[in-house]
Amino acid sequence: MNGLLTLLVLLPLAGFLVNGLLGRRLGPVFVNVVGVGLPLAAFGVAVWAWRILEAGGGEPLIETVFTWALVGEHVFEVSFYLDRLSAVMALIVTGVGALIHIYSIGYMKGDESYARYFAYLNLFLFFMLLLVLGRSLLVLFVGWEGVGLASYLLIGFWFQDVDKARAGRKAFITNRVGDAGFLLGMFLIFTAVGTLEMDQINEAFAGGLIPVGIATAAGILLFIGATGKSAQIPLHVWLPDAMAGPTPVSALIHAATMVTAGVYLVARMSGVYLEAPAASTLIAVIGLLTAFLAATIALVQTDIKKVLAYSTISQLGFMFLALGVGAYAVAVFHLFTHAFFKAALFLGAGSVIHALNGEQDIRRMGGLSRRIPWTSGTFLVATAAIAGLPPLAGFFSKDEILWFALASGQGGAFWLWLLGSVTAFLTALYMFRLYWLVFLGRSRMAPEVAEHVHESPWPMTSVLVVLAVFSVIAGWFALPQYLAPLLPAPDLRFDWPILHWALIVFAVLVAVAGLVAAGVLYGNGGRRAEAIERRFARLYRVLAGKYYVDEIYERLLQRPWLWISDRVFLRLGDRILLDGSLHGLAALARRGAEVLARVQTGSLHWYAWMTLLGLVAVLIWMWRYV
Amino acid sequence: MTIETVFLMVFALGSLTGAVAMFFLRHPMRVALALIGTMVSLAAIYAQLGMHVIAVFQVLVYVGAVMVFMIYAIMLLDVRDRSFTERFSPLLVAGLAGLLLLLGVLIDGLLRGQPFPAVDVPPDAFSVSTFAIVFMEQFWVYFALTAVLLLVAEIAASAVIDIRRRGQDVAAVRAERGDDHG
Amino acid sequence: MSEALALNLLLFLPVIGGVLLLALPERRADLVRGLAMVVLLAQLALAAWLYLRFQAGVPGLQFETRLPWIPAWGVHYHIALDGLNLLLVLLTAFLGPIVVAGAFTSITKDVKLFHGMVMFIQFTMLGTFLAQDLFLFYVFWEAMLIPMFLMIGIWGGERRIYATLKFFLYTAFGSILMLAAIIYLAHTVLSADGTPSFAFADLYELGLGVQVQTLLLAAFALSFAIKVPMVPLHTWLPDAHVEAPTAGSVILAGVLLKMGTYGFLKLGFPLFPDAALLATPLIMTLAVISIIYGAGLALVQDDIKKIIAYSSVSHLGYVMLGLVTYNLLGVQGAIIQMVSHGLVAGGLFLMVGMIYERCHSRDLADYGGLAKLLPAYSVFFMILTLAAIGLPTTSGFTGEFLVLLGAFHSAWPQFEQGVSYPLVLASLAVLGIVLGALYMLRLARRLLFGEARAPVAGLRDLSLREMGILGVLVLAVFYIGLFPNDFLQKTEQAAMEYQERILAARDGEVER
Amino acid sequence: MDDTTFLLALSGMLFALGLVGVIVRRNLLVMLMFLELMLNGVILSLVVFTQMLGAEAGAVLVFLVFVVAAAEIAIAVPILLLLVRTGRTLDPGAYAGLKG
Repeated sequence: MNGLLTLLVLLPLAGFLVNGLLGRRLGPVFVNVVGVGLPLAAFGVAVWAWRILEAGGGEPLIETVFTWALVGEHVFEVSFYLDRLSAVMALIVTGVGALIHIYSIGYMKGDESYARYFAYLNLFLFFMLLLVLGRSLLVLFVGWEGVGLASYLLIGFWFQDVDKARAGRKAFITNRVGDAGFLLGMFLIFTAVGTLEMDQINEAFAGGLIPVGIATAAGILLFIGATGKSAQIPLHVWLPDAMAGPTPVSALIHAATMVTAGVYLVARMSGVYLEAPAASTLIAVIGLLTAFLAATIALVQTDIKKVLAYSTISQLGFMFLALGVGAYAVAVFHLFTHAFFKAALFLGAGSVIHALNGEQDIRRMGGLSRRIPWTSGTFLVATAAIAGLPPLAGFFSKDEILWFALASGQGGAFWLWLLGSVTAFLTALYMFRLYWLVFLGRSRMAPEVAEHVHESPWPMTSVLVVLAVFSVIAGWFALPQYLAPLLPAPDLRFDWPILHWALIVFAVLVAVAGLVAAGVLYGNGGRRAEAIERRFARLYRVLAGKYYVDEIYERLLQRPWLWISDRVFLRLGDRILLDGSLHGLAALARRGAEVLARVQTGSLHWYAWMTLLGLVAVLIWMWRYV
Repeated sequence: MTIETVFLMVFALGSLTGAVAMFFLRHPMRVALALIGTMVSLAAIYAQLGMHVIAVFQVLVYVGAVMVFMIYAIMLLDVRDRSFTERFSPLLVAGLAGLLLLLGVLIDGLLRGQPFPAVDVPPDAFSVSTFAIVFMEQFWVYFALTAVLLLVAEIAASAVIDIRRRGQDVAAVRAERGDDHG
Repeated sequence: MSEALALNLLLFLPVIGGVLLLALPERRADLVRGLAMVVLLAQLALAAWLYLRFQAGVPGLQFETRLPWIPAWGVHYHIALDGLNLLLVLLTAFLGPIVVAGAFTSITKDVKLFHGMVMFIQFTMLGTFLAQDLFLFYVFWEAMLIPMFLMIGIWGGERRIYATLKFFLYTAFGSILMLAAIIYLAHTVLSADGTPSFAFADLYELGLGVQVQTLLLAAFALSFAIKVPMVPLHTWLPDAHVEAPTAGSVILAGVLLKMGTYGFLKLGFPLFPDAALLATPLIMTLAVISIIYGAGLALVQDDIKKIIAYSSVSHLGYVMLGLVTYNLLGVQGAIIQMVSHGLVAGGLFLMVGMIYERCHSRDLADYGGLAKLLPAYSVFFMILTLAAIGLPTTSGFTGEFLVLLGAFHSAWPQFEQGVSYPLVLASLAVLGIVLGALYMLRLARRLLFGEARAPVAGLRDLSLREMGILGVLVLAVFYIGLFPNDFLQKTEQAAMEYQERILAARDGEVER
Repeated sequence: MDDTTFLLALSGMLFALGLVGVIVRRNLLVMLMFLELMLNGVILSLVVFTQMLGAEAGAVLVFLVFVVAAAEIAIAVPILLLLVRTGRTLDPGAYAGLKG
């Protein structure tokens, strides 16, 4: 049915426009209907489109909307492309998105700019769908920057607080750095291939027409864009600060959908990366490094949302590890499962914060499981899922990643698997630490907070339950096989099923070890953990300081640029050199005039003498030279 | 060395001494007399050259009219102020240097000048009659014009003076009345 | 009515308007404003009609009028529309009514003279764009300075005398060199084919030696570079903008700055192709320096108008970069960027004017949290800020994307032949979009977010008139952002000719 | 050195002395007289050339110069009188303020 994808994309846009313009005047109920109704409708359309896709046997649906620009023989078209990969992404975006919208009704009740919140959220869905369904890199880039804008607006939603506005700006600038890399990659591909349509690009690269050098360069540049958006090592600094936004925003944008855009990009452009082994190994290494370092930082964080933020960065690192070793389908599978349990965790955290009336510091929580049972239950399920305990979703996807990290023919290596397993252990450790400190043990809550802890209203808890359920069953969808025709699994270096099963068992043991270690360390109020922290005080300070990455950037990038702009460009360049020379010329003219004026002394004798000199000069000139 | 050259030399020397004397004489009247001496020597030179009309007019106009008028001025402005006590201006040395420079240039000019092609001059070229004929036939127009211009200048001058005087009278009257109201 | 006649009417409409203005009594300011609005709206309608009638893909000039003006020197009154000036004429006509509407409340002194000046500026600017005769071009080019000089001088801020003198002398100095070059050109044309002619078409065919071309290009380029402004010659812009009244700033940023780049596009490079090719690395370097230098300076200013003035330097750096790429993407991107900057910078200056009208302060430190006090104002300000950053779906993105793509597209083959310098410059230019985001968001954060404070209490939000103006501007920005194809089709033919004229000089064949 | 060169030299000297006199002497009246001396020097050279070339027009021209000289002094002296009536001195230094 032509126009379906366009409808899917335009629904959230309509939500943004209607709420943006009329929302304030027509009251929260109208905002709820539009703000939540349209994403749900979008989810329905997405499911319908997916069924059509399946009915057509996986044939991609292509819809050309209009020609954006026609320059010479270069054609830039705005067209949508639905194949299995983008269908999965669209379903996640609209599905989890709709759930989070429902959750937001409860969470944001009573906020004075209620309509604006839902308008921005719908705007985000519009741009995310544009990103996911776009056929050409240009449309993807429009969605790419659009979600950057939406996250900027939503992080700085409570703009009265200067820090939140500054966090929003930091997020946008860091994303923008990634986008600069993305643009360069896009230009390179355009120059090499001549078009920006992603499917044609994959064919061109697969066809071997493009030299490896260009493929590697394009791969790395696009990866820079991905690190910006998916908060990998060099450009991850913005995600922890992005927690300044409302919690549902963190859940939707900074956990489930936007940050996975980078993963989607690399998966979609698998054609390029298959031709560029160097780029793939770079991705794997950076992904793993990010995963490991983020996990270590998460261990010592005291703010509940910061822990989850670093956990997201770590899980994204895992996905990039999978992409790096060529297991594109597995990465998307992990993305799929991660969307559910991470959204559940964040919304759970939101519910905890809502219950404790804004308290976010886990050192002043504890013993909440009895007070807010539904939240604690769903949180436990999600924690188990992310830790990778067997029946749940996390176990299936993470285990696949570790297996391909070891065995993949395209760059699989033992140390990748080893560090991956250590990170898996750390993941289990910090997640259960979080659970232990927040829900179990003695209550360390401030008295006035403690007595009116209340369970969240039903819209919030119902969403939590749904997400918890999906966190369980998500693993059972055999997504890698479903995406196989599109993203073939890499050929294995060695295929010994016994080793595979052994690794699975080992992975479970690692997860359980993590759980036990957390229990031991943080069992009775975390006293034993504090002892260890005191002994390794210096290491603890480095981890707590997040490896001082922000300070390094501030000193290496921000301050020099400000210094150059102010001292070199403004003071030296403009004021002294340019304006100075102008004023110098003017002064020169004025002083010259003064010197000449001194000849008029007023004395007749002087004038006569001047006349005599003039006469002499004329005579000499006349007689000698004429 | 013909007799004429000797006479010329004498008169030239006369005019030069007069001119140089003007530098040193303190009282303007004596300077005026020295100048008259110079002018008369010049008239003599003109006569010696055969330009009798010019010589006569030189004496008549210059000495007669110009210097007399100057002497009246000197009589009216008999002021014994600083210009009397200090004869020379602050630029004395500069002036003398200028003099040497100028003379040097003039002499250099003269020495390098090409000799003049001799033109045969009829002996009575500059008699009174030829002067009168030439004056009356060709050039009377210019002199008539000059005369008219001078006349216009005088009328204008008197008109200006008249306006100014009447203005001053009115101002004077107003000043008196002003004092009453003041 | 034939199009050529309409074009002449378009040009002389402001003059007629100016004359009618004289008839109105000075007291009746509203009548004066009404008439000015009517005349300029008529001009806009005419320009829009001509735009629609303009056929894409037709080579050469359209709606031409060519009358002998000074036969002795071969000077003709020769005006016409072609792909290069079409959009700029439309932009000038579009900004006219906006400027007058924007100045309803801010201009109270000498209202009649002010609107006379606006008419005069419109007339001279349109003249410069439409002129196809070098002599006529130069006459309008110089005439344009007078109204601008008076507008800043009379209705400006405190240091207006210094600012307007600096502006006038700077630009006039540049033009004198150009005059010398024109005279030389006229001289060579005379001797070349006997019949003296100033028409661009003849001048393009003039095969001058490279050495001569370089000198002439230097003279032309200096005059245009001052107008653009390119970095070393830009110090007049911040002063002129800070001291100019809102209307003056909008015209200055909206159209006057485009004179320089249009000069390069129409006259500078096509007339002297060999010299242009020699000068390309230099101009490309200056363009990228302008981008980064402008972005840097905009970051450390505390005066809002100066921030936007320096952002203009940065944005026009992109335009210059686009011009020297000599491929269709870059050149058409440059033209779109010119129009986009006209709309965005014009809009931003209007908004600064509106806040200045309310609070009489341009210092960023006095403001904060306007989003709370003036919600409608903040929405429009945020949209224009995003357009200035070049966010997709806005016109800023269309311009920047095509320019950067063009720059990369022309730099890559050179990189493969070993010349890596243009590629480095193209990458630095892409870095520019980050710097752009840096200073614009700093401005937005300091102005709109944070705790609400403003020098004057009890601010009232945008009036209907102000919202109308900004609404029209924002619609135009989004239209060019989403549907630029129509504009691109109409300018493609002229851009192709420009490109062929220059590349033909290099290697004879045309590289698309 | 025939007569004409000698007389021309004399006219040059008279002119030079006149000019230097104006520079050197302090008294305004004396400066006026030196002006007259300069004029006489010029008239002398005019006469010498007229005599050499035998041009009657030269004589008429000399006559005109006399007229001009008379007119010139007729104007110079009254101006001087008015000037001195206000400045009360003949020293040109006192009138330096007139430079404007």
